[in-house]
Amino acid sequence: MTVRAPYRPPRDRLWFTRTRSATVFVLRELTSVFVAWSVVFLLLLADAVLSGTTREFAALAARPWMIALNVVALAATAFHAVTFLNLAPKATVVRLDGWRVPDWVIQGGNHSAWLVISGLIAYFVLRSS
Amino acid sequence: MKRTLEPYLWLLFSGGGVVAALALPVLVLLFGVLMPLGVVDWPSAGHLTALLDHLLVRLALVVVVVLCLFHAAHRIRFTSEELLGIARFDLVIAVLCYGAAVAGGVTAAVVLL
Amino acid sequence: MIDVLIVGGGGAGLRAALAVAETDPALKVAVVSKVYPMRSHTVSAEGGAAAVIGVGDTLDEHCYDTISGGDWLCDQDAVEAFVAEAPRELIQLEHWGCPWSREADGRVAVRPFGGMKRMRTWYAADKTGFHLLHTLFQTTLKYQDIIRYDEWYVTTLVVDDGRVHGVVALDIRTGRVETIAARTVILATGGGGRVFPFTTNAAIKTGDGMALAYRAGAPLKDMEFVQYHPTGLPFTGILITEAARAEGGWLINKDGYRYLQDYDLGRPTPTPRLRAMELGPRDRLSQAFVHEQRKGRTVDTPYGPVVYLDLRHLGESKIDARIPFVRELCRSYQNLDPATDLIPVRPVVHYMMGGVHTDLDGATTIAGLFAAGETACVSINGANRLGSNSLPEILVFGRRAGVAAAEFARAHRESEPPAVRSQGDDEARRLARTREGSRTGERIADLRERMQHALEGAAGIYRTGDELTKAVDTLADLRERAQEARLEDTSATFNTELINLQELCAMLDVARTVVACALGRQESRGAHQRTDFPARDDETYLAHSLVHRAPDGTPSVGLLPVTITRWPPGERVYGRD
Amino acid sequence: MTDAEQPATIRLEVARYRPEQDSEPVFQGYDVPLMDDWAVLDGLAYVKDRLDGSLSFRWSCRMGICGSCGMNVNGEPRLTCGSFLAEYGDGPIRIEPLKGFPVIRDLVVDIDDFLDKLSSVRPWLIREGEEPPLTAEYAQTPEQLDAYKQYSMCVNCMLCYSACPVYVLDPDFLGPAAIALAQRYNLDSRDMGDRFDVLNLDEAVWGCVFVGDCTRVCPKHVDPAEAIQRYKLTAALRSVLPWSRR
Ligand SMILES: Cc1cc2nc3c(=O)[nH]c(=O)nc-3n(C[C@H](O)[C@H](O)[C@H](O)COP(=O)(O)OP(=O)(O)OC[C@H]3O[C@@H](n4cnc5c(N)ncnc54)[C@H](O)[C@@H]3O)c2cc1C
Ligand code: SF4
Ligand code: F3S
Ligand code: FES
Repeated sequence: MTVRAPYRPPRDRLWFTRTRSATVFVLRELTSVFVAWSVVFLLLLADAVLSGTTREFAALAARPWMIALNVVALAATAFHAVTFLNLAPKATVVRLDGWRVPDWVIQGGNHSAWLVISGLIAYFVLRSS
Repeated sequence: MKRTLEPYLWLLFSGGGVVAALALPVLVLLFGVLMPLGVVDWPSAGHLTALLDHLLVRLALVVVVVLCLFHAAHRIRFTSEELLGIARFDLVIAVLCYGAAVAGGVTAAVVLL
Repeated sequence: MIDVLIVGGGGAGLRAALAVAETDPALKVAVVSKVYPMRSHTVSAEGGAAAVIGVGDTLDEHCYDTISGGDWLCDQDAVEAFVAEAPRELIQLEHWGCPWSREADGRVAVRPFGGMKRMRTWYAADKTGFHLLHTLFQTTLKYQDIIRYDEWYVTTLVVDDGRVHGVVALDIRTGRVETIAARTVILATGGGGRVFPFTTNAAIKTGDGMALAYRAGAPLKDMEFVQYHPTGLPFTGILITEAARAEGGWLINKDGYRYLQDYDLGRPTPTPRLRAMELGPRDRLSQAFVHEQRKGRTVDTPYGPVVYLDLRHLGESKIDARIPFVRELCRSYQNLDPATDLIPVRPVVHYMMGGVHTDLDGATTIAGLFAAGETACVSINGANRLGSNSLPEILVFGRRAGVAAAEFARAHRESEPPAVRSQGDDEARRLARTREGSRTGERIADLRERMQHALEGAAGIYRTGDELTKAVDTLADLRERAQEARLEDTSATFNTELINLQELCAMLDVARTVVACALGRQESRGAHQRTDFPARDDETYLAHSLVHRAPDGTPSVGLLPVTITRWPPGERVYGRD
Repeated sequence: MTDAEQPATIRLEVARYRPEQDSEPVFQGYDVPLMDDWAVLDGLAYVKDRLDGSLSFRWSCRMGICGSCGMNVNGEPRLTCGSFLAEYGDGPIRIEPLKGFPVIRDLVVDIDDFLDKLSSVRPWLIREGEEPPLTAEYAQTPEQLDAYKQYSMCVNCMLCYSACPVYVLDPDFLGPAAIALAQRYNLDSRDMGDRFDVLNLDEAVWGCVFVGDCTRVCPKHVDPAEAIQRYKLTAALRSVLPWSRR
């Protein structure tokens, strides 16, 4: 009888479909593609503003496929924001006097900051129009 | 001790993650969805130009762009390696991803400054 | 050639290994263990470890509690050495990083424990053994020179001319049988609770070390003393630590009555009183359960009669702070929450006071062979061990055995005799034959169950001569049948069935010595209660039972007087002031 | 249950790998009694005792503390002594060895690699100067104990490794439990050691992409994902501010 060496399973190419949490992880990571897209989009906008072609840009942005793309980008960046701000307390454990500040407090703080900053940005953008 | 660049990349990635989380959703919502759909009106060109008039605002924008791109580059690097099992090409992938981010940053600087 | 070969990677074995590594780095130390060391059963210990540190406590009081708890069968010189060294050992553990629970000012905290007149039980929440074992194991990693044989099963000792020369062991992973030559061997293989059907003990607690020593010609001591812990979960036998009672838990019968007050254990008080009621010694509490059952005051369940442990009045926050593991265990295994529900409990086999006969340095009667931990019997536990004395015991005597073995190894540098190879080859042939398998005999599990029921019937909480006599024959018969047992697994790789068979044979040997000693002791003392001899008899039996393997393979029992230094035998008083 | 009643049964689909006869794992089905209080491990023990003595798996304490009975149950890494047959409805229950480790035999995997990794992070209390006499303990307040206690709860069950896609793809990754245990000592007020050299590596904390499944499956609530992210922050700060320790 020959004794085989320990069995090493082949690589599982579809590992990210095996559990819900792995799929969520991959989705979370893939938001970064839309983060990149959003940045590109904003750069295009800034370029248009600075070169006085805002009107053309608005027309481009109003194309249905552009809107569709940006709706997805909105969902992705929002998903990114929620997950990223929720995970932050993992790296930054805050201790006051030996008492560990619970995760939800930090998360709540992060989300509040998000709201406030979003409000400020919206205010500055929309102020005079 | 082995030197590693990862701590620096990770700081950029984390900073980018925070900036992207705080700033991007509302900008995409306004400029990418609500204005094109006509839910809110486009601000006047003058107002937008005025916004970008401050050097500080433009500098801040460059920083946001660079950080967000680094964030994206970092994640895309690791996720592609995990998803496709190509970690052995890490060096190439890293150069491509961060290279793209740097290129984006340079573009932003050229456009804005 | 190994200088000190330690069989067992539990608390005792690892402590011994560290003792050798720290005292003489030039010596070659090896630890052989049938499971990875951090899986050893020490990991399950919950409640704590006793050692005198507090103001107001004295070594003498710890000695007295231990000796009276052991119904005066402890060797008092051993107890004195143990009590004196225990504090140092627990501090040593602390210096190695053990996360002991603390007082607000940063000192180590202590809790009360059964049979102890003072608060002296150190604890790491209710995972004391877990933290202790992992601290020891991780500390051994510091000594890269300690050789580890993880998942190797020792099948026999190599003994020639009254002197040990090593062991034969089976590499479970490959099936390879190897003779490991050594100048000294320390047995630290833990207890053998699995000889009984209902036990807190892990699957690996099969008394291997006792069987190894016994077959090699070393006597076992006080094997009739088997401790029943009063609070095990029905079905699984999972232990609900005594710490639950130390923190204020009550034992109540089906009428909600704290029945221990009927058994000379004092009057019930709302908060725990030391050495009284729920904090009485384990033998008395388990015996009280049997009387309650006979009076019809227990509750019947599919897994036998139970009483209840009531922790509800402690409140959620105290339970979570002091005994979180109890809550975790109740939730996962009993589907109840001790903060709001009663916990059903019944006595369960927990610990063997007996073991390989050794002196204060762990030396057995075979030159170069040492034993420490639950597998040994230095005689600090006597007829009944007090809770939280075992963890310090494995440390104190683990260290002592390590130091003594190192000394022996330094003094005996002769090379190995030819008998080593020949005995090794014989054993390898025997194992190879066994592994050829058999499709005909009885199942290992069937034989094991028969043995367990024979033992429970004859050597339970109460015993009679008649039943013990019957068990002698049953066990002898089972021992024969085990030779022909069915073995379906012929693989060399990780053949756990082959291991199970070796373990069954070890347990059968151990079981026979339990019954033989119980039959020989015609008195009642501590955990050994003979209904046909209900009184303690200091005249004849203030002595240890010493059991040898006779040439025909049967156990032969003799007596060895108890060492008394300062505490003459007296009455055991609990709860009466 | 009386003898007359036919007990309900549940099917276990158990992965078998016998290196002498199988070139890769195959599944074998066994029907075991479906008892309310039986853990999956009790089902396996029933198989071994009554149906097929040749099935190999590890177990010992059957109370969730020795860490030896980890297996993949219906695709999830679990301690089989703490997972109950009744959780799985009518079955069948698929039981496989932990993913990510070489399979030695049936449900037994090779974890030696972890033990080497554990040693490499120096999981012991490091002190400087003379060892004080064994007369007094080092002081440590309950708050200081709390700072690392959670990370000291690891039973080395390897469920986290099995759940971590990074480890499964790249066995060089130091992995969750070893890093958590390094942090257990780093955060211990009595420890004076420095584990930066072994943790600040591409295949140590920087290998983790924060999937977080290690924490999800950990039966002892160690939260290794948190341990790793915290050390990332520590290591990053130390890299930019070289004078800061920890
Ligand atoms: C549930 C429970 C709770 C307890 N709580 C407490 C408590 O609170 N306080 C207290 O003081 N005591 C307690 N005890 C008792 C105490 O835990 C044990 O007595 C003690 O841990 C035994 O340690 P040991 O080192 O002797 O053996 P173990 O820890 O059992 O180690 C035995 C070692 O021997 C090895 N081995 C065995 N046979 C072989 C072989 N043939 N070949 C190779 N290796 C072998 C095993 O692999 C293992 O490594 C408790 C016991 C139980 C069961
Ligand atoms: S961290 Fe948790 S899952 Fe990982 S080995 Fe430790 S106890 Fe197991
Ligand atoms: S699952 Fe793996 S990637 Fe990190 S957070 Fe846990 S180690
Ligand atoms: S058998 Fe010990 S953890 Fe499951």
